[in-house]
Amino acid sequence: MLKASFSNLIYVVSMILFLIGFYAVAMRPSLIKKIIGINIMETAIFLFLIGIGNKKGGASPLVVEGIEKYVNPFPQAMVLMALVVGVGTTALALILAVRLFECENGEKR
Amino acid sequence: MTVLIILLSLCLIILSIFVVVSRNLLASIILFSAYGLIMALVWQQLGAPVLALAEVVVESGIISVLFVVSVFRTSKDDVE
Amino acid sequence: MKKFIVIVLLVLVGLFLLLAVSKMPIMGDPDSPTNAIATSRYIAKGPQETGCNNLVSAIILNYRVYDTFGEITVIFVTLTAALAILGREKAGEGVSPLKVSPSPLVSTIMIIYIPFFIVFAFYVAIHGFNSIGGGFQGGVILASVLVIYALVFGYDEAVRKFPPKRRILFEGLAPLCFVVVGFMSILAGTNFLNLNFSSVSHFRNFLTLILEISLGLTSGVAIASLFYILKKVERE
Amino acid sequence: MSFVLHLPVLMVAVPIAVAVLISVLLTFKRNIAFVLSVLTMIFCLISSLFLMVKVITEGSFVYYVSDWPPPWGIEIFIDRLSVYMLLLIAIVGLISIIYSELYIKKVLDHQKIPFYYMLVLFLIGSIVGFVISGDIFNMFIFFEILSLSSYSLVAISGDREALRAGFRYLVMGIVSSLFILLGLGFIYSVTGTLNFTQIALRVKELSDLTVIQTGALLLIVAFIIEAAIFPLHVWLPKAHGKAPAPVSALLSGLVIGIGVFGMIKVVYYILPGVYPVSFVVFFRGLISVGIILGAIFALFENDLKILLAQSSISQIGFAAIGVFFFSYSGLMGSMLQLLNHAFAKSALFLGAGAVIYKTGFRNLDEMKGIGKRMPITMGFFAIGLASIASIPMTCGFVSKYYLCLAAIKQGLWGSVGAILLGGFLSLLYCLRIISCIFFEKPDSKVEVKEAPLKMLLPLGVLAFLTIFFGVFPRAAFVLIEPGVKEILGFLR
Repeated sequence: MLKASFSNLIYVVSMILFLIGFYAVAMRPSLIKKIIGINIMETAIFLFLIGIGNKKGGASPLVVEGIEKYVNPFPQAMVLMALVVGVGTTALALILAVRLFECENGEKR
Repeated sequence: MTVLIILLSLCLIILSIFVVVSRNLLASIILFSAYGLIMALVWQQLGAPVLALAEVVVESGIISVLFVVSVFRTSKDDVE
Repeated sequence: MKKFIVIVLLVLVGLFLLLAVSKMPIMGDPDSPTNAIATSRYIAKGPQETGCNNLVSAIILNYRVYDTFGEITVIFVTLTAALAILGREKAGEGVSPLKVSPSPLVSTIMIIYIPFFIVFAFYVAIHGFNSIGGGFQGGVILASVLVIYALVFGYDEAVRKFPPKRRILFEGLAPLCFVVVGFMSILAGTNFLNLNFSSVSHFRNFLTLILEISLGLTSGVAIASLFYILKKVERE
Repeated sequence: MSFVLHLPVLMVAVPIAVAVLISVLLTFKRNIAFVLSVLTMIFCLISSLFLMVKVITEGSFVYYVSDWPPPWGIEIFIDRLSVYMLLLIAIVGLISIIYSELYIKKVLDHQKIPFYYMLVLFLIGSIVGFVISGDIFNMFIFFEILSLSSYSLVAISGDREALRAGFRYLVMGIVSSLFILLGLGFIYSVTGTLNFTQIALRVKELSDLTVIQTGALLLIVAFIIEAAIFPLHVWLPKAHGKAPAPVSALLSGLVIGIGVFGMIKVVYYILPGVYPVSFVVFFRGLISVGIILGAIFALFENDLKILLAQSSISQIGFAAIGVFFFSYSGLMGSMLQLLNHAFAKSALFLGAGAVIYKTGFRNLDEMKGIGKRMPITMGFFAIGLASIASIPMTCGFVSKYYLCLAAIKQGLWGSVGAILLGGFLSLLYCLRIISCIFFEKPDSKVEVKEAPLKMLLPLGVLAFLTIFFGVFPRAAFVLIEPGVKEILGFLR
């Protein structure tokens, strides 16, 4: 198990980052901190997906004459789309947090 | 597995711990944007330069700006 | 007590995930199922079938363009939610005018640079066909131009320069473009969002270009709008 | 009939496109939003009827978006079960939009109204996209749209409680969608594809199932959060209780049902037969606890809408437990319960909304004897309650009968006990509400009249449907039975 984990180091790192983000979401009382935790979890998963798409000795997926071996572009496409989705969720979370903060502190709307 | 990736991932873990435990919101946001930058480097090393560009632009650019704006808005100090 | 439970839970979940990770195929193995399937089409035929040498763009703008439609809708939904919850900003209603007028050095340099920034944003967006770049990345650069403008010249000035009335069309551009292209492909007798419905390959490239640019414009302007909405602070 | 093939994808694209159009047209004409959304929903209803006819006569079909075949492109998968869900979505969506017109004008600011309709349209479009999708990543994207619009609909009124509920819902929901993404990564890493049928094919060739099981477990946990099943239900009561009434009807009737449908997708379509027995027993145990706890919470709740939300936790548990019986009657009961919950719970929330619209009362002890003042509204409300309490001749009775049957057949006495106890407790809290609104002496000072016709009509339709499918369960069987048999075929 240890040997397999070492060759899959990127996966292990992404899982650790995922857990750190999860800790922030579950434990930190500050709303902004929770949102940062969500972002850390998100990037950890993206790292995981990119690791899955990796290929030893593969070039990045930009087709050039003369190169035959490319890394798998599909996880990268997934990550790009999920990244955009992540921007949306983060922005919405911030909007709700800001509005909630203003309501709790009794400011006028 | 190159040494560079191992070093960068160590950096990532340390930075993310600092981001989570830091008491100062602004500091943790700035650390978070550094985290995004290093994450982009790792992605570039793994053969995803397109995503690295997106990550730099998004994580260290726009998301940090949004975070900073909302932190200023939720603290009562004058913004400008 | 809660902390203890959460940490125990985290350790359990972590061990579980690590167990799963250790059973996964070795990273970077060229013969793993993921690489085998992707190589057989995306890499082998991608450039001919889609006209994009950048395979990531090939997937998000042709093979799985339906997902991209959903993705850009997410940004629009966020914007709608922001408008519903915080409301649209108006010029002059926001923060009190800048206490310090922008330094002439900074503002002059910005005025010179901004056109180049915008050109760079479009360059990145269009360059996504063949090399590093893509509509979304270009769009975010465009958004950062609008953000920098607001930071340098003051919020009110930025809102006056780019009023909501002008932004509103760009904000909804991409979802509408996707649906219109989808209808076109249905009318041409193929399935929804098939960009290859015409036998002329230039037409396919033209459609891809339109989708790419609309993606960039929408994501850029919508994210900038989100920034403007978040930045708005009501007068007391 | 070839245009029918395109209808499912148009049911996704048209609501989204109309919502975007509303934002553009807003500058010219402000009150166009309601008309456009009703027209869109009528389009959805008609196309779901067309699809129903097509699928019942000719069988299920697949549709390749962009014409790329499965491992590379996105597949849309329309079988009898998803068509049935589409019909539910179209009916409940149309009814709550029609109901919204008056209610929303009263509770929301003037300038928020168009955005409300846009968000509802996004919600409907994304639910449709989620239900018909045949690809996990596509499912994830639509799940995101769905959840983003639900968070913002919960928080739209902008008062503190609603915002707090919305934020909590958002944190839980984002974590659940990240679980989907992570699980999808695990599944992708060993199968190399995200298409349902392709995954099911490739899983059979695998020797080691650990990775696949992890992926499946993560997906199921994500849908457990979305369906609000026991330990992860904490977001639901406040979120559904504080949202505007038509939104609560949509969220309670459809969105948590969609969580259950997602579980059905994972368990039966994507990864059939990879679950060890301990998984299944564990999930059944959790759901049983949820059924009983939700009903107990509802028994002691005073705020009517929060009470209804608590009862949703219990009722959706009935739908979810049927998924884990892996048998014909279990699934039948589960699907019937989804139908029952969609109609009856929406009727209840709309009825509670009518009371709030007319009087502003939220608490049960303020509503003493209100049934005498607004008899028609409360009559429809009582029909919904009867169905939740599984009185014979209503839809709720049929579904719970089937669930009980399935549990007894397999000798799962714990589940039988949970179902019976949960049913009994539901009867108790329904009786409590009925006795409060009908048999207590009304407060003579309050003058209340019947709700306006525009609100009564949607309520009446829902109540009629609840009774109709209870008296003639055969009508529902025609829709459900072939679908259930079809997906049980995947298990073998």
